[in-house]
Amino acid sequence: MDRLTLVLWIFDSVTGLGLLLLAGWALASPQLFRGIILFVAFSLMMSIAWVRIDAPDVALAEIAIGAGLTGALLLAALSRLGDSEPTQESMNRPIERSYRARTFRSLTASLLAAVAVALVFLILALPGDSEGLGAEVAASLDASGVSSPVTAVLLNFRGYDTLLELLVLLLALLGVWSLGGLPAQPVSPAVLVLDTLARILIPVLLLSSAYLLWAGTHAPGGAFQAGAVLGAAGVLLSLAGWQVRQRYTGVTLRLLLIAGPSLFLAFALYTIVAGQSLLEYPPQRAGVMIVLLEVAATLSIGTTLAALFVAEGPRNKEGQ
Amino acid sequence: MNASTALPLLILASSLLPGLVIFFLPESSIRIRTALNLFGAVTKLVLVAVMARGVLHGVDYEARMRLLPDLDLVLRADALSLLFVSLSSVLWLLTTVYAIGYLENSPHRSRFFGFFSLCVTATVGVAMAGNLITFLLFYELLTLTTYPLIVHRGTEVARLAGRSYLRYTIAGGALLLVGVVWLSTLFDTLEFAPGGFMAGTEAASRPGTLIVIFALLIAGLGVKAALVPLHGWLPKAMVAPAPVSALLHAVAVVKAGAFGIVRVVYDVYGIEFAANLGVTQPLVMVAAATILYASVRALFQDDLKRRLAYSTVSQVSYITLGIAMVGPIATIGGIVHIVHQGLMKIALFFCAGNLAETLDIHKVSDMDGVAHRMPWTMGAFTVGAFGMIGVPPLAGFISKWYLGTGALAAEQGWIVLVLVASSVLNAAYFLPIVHAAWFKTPKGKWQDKRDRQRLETRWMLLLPPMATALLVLAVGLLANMPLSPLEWARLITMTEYGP
Amino acid sequence: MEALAATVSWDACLIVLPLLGAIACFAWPNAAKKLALGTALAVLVSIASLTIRVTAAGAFRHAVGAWGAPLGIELLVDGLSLVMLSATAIVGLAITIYSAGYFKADVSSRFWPLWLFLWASLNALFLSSDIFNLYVALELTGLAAVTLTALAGSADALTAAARYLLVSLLGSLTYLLGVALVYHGFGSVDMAVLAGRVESTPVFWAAFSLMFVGLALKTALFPFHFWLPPAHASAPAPVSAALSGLVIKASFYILMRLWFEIVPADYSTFTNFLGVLGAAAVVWGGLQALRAKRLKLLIAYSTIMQVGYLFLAFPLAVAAAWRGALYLILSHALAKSAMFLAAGNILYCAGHDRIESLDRIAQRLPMSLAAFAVAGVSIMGLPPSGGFIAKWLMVEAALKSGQWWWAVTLVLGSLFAAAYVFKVVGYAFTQAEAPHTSIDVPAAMEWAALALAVAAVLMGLIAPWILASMEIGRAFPGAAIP
Amino acid sequence: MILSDYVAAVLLLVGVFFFLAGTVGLVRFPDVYTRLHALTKSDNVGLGFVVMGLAVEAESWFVVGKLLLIWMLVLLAGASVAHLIARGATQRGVRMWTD
Amino acid sequence: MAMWQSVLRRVLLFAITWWILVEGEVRSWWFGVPVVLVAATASLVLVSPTTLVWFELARFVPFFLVRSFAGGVDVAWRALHPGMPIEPHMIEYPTRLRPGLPLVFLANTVSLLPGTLSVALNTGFLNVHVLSGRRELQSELESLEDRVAALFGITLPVPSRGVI
Amino acid sequence: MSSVPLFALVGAGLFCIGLYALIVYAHLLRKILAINVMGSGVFLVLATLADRTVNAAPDPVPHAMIITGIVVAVATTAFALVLMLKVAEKTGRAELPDERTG
Amino acid sequence: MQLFNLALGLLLLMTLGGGIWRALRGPSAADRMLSVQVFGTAAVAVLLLLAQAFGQAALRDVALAFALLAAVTAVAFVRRAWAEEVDCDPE
Repeated sequence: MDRLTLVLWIFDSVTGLGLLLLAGWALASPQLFRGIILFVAFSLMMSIAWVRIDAPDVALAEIAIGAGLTGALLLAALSRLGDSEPTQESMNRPIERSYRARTFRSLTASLLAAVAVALVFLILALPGDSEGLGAEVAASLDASGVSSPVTAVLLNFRGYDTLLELLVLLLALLGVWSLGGLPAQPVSPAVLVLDTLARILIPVLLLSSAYLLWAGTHAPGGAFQAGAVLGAAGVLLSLAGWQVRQRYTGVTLRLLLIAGPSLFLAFALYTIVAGQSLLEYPPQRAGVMIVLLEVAATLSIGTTLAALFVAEGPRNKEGQ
Repeated sequence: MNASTALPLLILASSLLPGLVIFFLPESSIRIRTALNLFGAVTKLVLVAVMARGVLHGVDYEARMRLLPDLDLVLRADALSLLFVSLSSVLWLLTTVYAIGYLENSPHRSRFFGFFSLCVTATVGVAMAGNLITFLLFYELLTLTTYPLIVHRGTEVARLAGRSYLRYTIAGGALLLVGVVWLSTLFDTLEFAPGGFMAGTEAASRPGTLIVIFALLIAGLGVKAALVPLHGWLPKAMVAPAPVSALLHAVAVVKAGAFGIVRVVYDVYGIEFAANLGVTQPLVMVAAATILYASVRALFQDDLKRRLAYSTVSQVSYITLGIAMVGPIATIGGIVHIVHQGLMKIALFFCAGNLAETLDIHKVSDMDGVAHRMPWTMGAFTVGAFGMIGVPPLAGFISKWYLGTGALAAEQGWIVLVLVASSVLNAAYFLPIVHAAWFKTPKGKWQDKRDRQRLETRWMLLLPPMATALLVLAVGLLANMPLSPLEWARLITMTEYGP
Repeated sequence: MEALAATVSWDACLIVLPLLGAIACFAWPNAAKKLALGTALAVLVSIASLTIRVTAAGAFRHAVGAWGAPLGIELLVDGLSLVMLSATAIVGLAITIYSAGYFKADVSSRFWPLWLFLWASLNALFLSSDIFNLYVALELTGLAAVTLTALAGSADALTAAARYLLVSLLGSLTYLLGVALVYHGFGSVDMAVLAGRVESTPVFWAAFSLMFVGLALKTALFPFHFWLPPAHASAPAPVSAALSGLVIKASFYILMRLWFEIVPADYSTFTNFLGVLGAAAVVWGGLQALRAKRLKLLIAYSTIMQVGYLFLAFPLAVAAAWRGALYLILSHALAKSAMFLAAGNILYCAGHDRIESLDRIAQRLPMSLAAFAVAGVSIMGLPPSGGFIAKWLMVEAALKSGQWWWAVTLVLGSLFAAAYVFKVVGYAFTQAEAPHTSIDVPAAMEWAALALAVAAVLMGLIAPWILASMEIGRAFPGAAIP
Repeated sequence: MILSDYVAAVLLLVGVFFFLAGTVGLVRFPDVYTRLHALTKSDNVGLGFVVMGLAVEAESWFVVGKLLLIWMLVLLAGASVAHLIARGATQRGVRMWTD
Repeated sequence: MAMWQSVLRRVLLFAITWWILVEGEVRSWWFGVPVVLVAATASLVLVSPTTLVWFELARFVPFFLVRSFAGGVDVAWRALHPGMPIEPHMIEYPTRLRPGLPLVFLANTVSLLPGTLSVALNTGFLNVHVLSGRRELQSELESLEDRVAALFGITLPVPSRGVI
Repeated sequence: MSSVPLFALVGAGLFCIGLYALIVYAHLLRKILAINVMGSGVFLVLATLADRTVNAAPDPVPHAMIITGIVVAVATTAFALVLMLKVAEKTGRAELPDERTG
Repeated sequence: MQLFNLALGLLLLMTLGGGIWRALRGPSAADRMLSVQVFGTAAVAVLLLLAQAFGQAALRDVALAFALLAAVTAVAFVRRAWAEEVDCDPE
């Protein structure tokens, strides 16, 4: 083992161990807030792990979505929880110490430990020479319209998955709205520093989002990462205490939310009527079409994520 | 689709369709409902007559539908089914008339007549079933359609009776189902055939299995046929309105059970094969025990309908007794008793219903002198009772005669003793009623009721018992005429035993 | 026009049209009801056309994006998926019609897009031949189902929805872990490709076990059933109908597909274990249904019991048993939806569904009660219902393969079913006064319930046709009936 | 190794040293305000040196530009967030540590 | 005319940023041009055009780098010193800049300079947390404020001493 | 990449830790965190094994799948959090009833 | 140089331990939040080092995203989750 391998091995071990410890601490933390903080740290650590396993696309997605948005979502939820829970008692309610509870816990723990050991053996037993679909992807990459293999898989080879996934996102928002949304949070007084930060960052976020989108055609990046950065801009907007004008939260908002899915579906419908395979790209125009779809998807993803963070329900007559 | 296929279906439809339509009629449209009921009943009767004529001329009526890839639903008219179909359609017409009169002004009549029609549909289906699975289908349908009739009044007692009925019949149905499925795994066909379909097949060499299946089938059928100890639901079910009791006891439910036993013994196992398996003799024993036990129980019932119910338990077992004794004569007796018991029992229930409806009499002890108030009704009752006892030349006598001689022919003399004992017991629980009604001085609250009508009760209530009483007399007197039930029974027996 | 009809891929329409409908409903909430009804009809046309095509030309695979497996995703249209899609279409249509009357204006506009999403996701699930795509479809289905459950808005519904969501996510993740292992073990996520590659190795069995556990959670197999009764009992009635009738079947369908397509061999220890779980579900579900005080809870426990039946097909392991199980899925879909819709009518009219107080309402809603009772015929497995055919096939399979104890379980289950169905039906025949202050139920709601119930019963009469359809393209494993 | 490598190595080492110092401060300092000092200043300086170290060896000026862009963004965010946290702490009455 | 200049400046700023992001990829501009325009518009809407004195910027950057390095060294020294020599206290500094970008710039810069951390920015005052209070901070802050003002082309009144 | 699929093992560990927390803790927020941790574990297993071929570029298909999974996870998390808040609003507790342990 | 960069990255990774310790220790919510800040900055540095070490330009984009988004969580904390400070230390 040369020194490079050794350093890498230590690096990976530290990351892995850190992940396990952070996850354990985050979940076992007696205070929810601490748990969330540790979870955010866990997400950041995860993105380093992604980088280490040659998955920069995933690292980008993890940072944008996992670390950035999930953290904000969790913290916002925790703050709202505070309103409905008069004391913090239940949050750090002492773990029950009855005999039955303890037995239950230790049984669960030992069972899961057994599962973990079994999984470890299995993973070690997996064939080491499994090629996966890397070769197939590489062979068809030229016909896909983009040169980034991950984007080719996401938008072309398995574009149908992506369509469904866009819909999962929209559905989540629909679900939030169908619950009646959450009451608007009291507007905290504007803070000059924060306000300025948001004013400076938002154009940069827009630009970066577009950059990630563009990069996605040939390098790590793509609609999801771009959308997440866009969504982060929306979150920042909301956190800075800015109210979006009434007229943008009705039909305009809805149209933005459905732009991606409906363009995708329109394409699907076209292929159906034209008697082609579902979501079959014409080879010459695949590149342009993918970019168009990605632009629409980015807009929708960004808007949806921001709307999920705001979670206030639509501001027109229904749902209010 | 030709006539021979269409006719069985039409016979089913003649009660099914009116029934379905009636469900959706508003409570107030009495005329349409009555018209539909009578139209259905008369149509059915006419269609059955056409079919009877056809069968006599050797036409093969069969409607077939594929239920599963290897299994058909079959409706077929053979002599035995025709016997039951005719009985059902005649009695349905009468009962319908009776029920229309009986339920005047009571609530939920659309529901009642709807289920009433469906119940007859199921009975006719049971009668015409050409194989076990079709039989099973209509048998279960019968359970479902009679339940609402039993609980029709909606009282706590009625609901308890309904629950008890379901407990017995659903469990019975489950046993029957297992038996039928089991058979279907052993044999290529489930179709009823004279002499059964078992003899000579490969599976016939597994007597143990076949005996178990036989037990399952008989247990399943015995519930409805009210074989002791599976009879518990029947006395409770008498809380139902009189026309229902009449239908349950005389035509539909118990008869479907008994009819099923006939089918299983003759057309599934085949009498010879069954006898060789050694399953008939236990059946005879059970039937005999039922006859005696139920007769004794009947003795001690003061409630008139309960007494009649126990009488039913006893009398229906004559059918089982007759067919389980191996021998043509006894079989004739058993089969003809399907009709005879039906006529007699329905007459008795009509009468009981009249007493209850007109004078609010429910107990035997209240019947003293009632014949003076309702002579026609009690006349019919007397005919029915005498028939049950076996007084010549009434219907019951014919049955018992054949059963007795059949027993002797089958060298089972002890059965004659059972029959005699049963007749004595019959007499012991019927004669006091007749005596009290005709010869004792009236007492009881019913005397206060003023007679405001020209007849002793509504004509629609009076006509059916009179008609059935006449029929009881007729089938006895004219037993040897062509087309009489006895002649049909002979015909049927000949197909089973060979001429 | 005809040429167009011939080139259109109706299978894809089944996914795309309801999704478009859902999005349209979302964008134009005011026209949602009409859009949804239109979509339902369009779906019906699609499934009819697809049926005609498949019946005439046989099963086919549809390579999405024209890539084909293993690189791309493939849709698989064979008899199995066809009957599931058809059942979904029929139940879906009834639910759509029913919901048009059920939901008040404000909830209505929220309901429609969610419902169409659910429908589309079910269709997507039944069509997919790709185990990762199935994961996405499962998530879509689960999320739609949970949001619909929560639509009722009560504390019970929200709690149940939260539990349902967690279980659903847990199930999906467990399934996904299995998918990950399969992919790495055998290099594909397409079922047909996997069928040729899978060997009976520990890796495969571990992966399959994970997928199985995940799906069993979603199917609510005993002892993973704990989440189902509260969710199905507290959701709005048409939602309960969809959940019990369709959604839990979706995960079982995947299980069936995996079992047929990929699993290399039967292991009787494993299958017998499943049978025992199934039997336990039958007994437990039956007992709990009998004890239930609320109508919808009773129906929900009945679902647990019926799920138990499905798992008896594993140990029986003959083709007839699978036919029976699939038939049960179909007939139960119709019957159980009918029951929930009928219960919904009662709830709508009376404002409660306590069984002991049902008598007051039964008089006012004879049609709904009739729907319940008729559906009950199928649930009990009495002839000539679809449930009867299913039970017949399964009991026959049990006796034929000499495993009579499963037949006993089946029969016992019918007795339980009869007991709890009649426990409810009995209340229709009491003499309680009808209350004067109650809301009239729209006729469409009563008819929708009754129509489904009648369809469940009549399904017993078209068995040869359905049985022939369900094996287009793939015969069920196990010995054929001689 | 050539000269630029040494320069880069030194710069990187200095950068990492500042990170270490910042972490030590985070652990040792007594209250949230003092920890903010440690964190904000030393981490930003640390990142600055890392960026410089990497810039020395960057393959193109664009990379240098990107590295600087990243550093500026971190500076902006770091300073702003430090201010916001400190502000929040005073508002919520987190007391300052004094001797 | 000034308006157009600032618009142009903003567009140029974002164009350069894009150029850096895509690492000079020429083919990216078909996508980049509209994006830069959108970002510039957003930026103009959010931050009204400000003048930036280039000459002052050239002076400010080295000052800032040196001072913040000093800040880093200072805090590292205190953190690593076994005795941890700190004497935290707060001061309230009366600002002359009016609320706006320059003031925020000031506050953020303060946080990066040695020993100071801006804690609150209220009307007219900047509260500063001081890690160690041995030095005369008032004048330092004043000179910093002057530099920032100069950077943004603002003329400040002479500080009125003794209001601390 | 090291020959031992280290991160896959970590993934398996995360899956089990998450599952344990999901079962044992009552608070919904903790359960939601637990689900997320489990998800990360699954994704790790999926991705790590894509990278086992030493010299070839990693298989992009699992990466695409993970991105899909991450988006699904954030969507469901966002919804779950709102649902939790609604439960808390109605019942006063962000916990499921009849959970056995605290 | 690659090895050197990696070793430095590893060192930075280790410094994160201090951050975690602070997150665990608290005592105030703000203190815990600081650890996320440490993570953010250090991770940017680690990513940049790795980008150089492996010659993967894409990792700089990852670092960029980090730099852009690290602030969002912190702002969410300041604006939303920071309830009245309870200086309790459970350990």
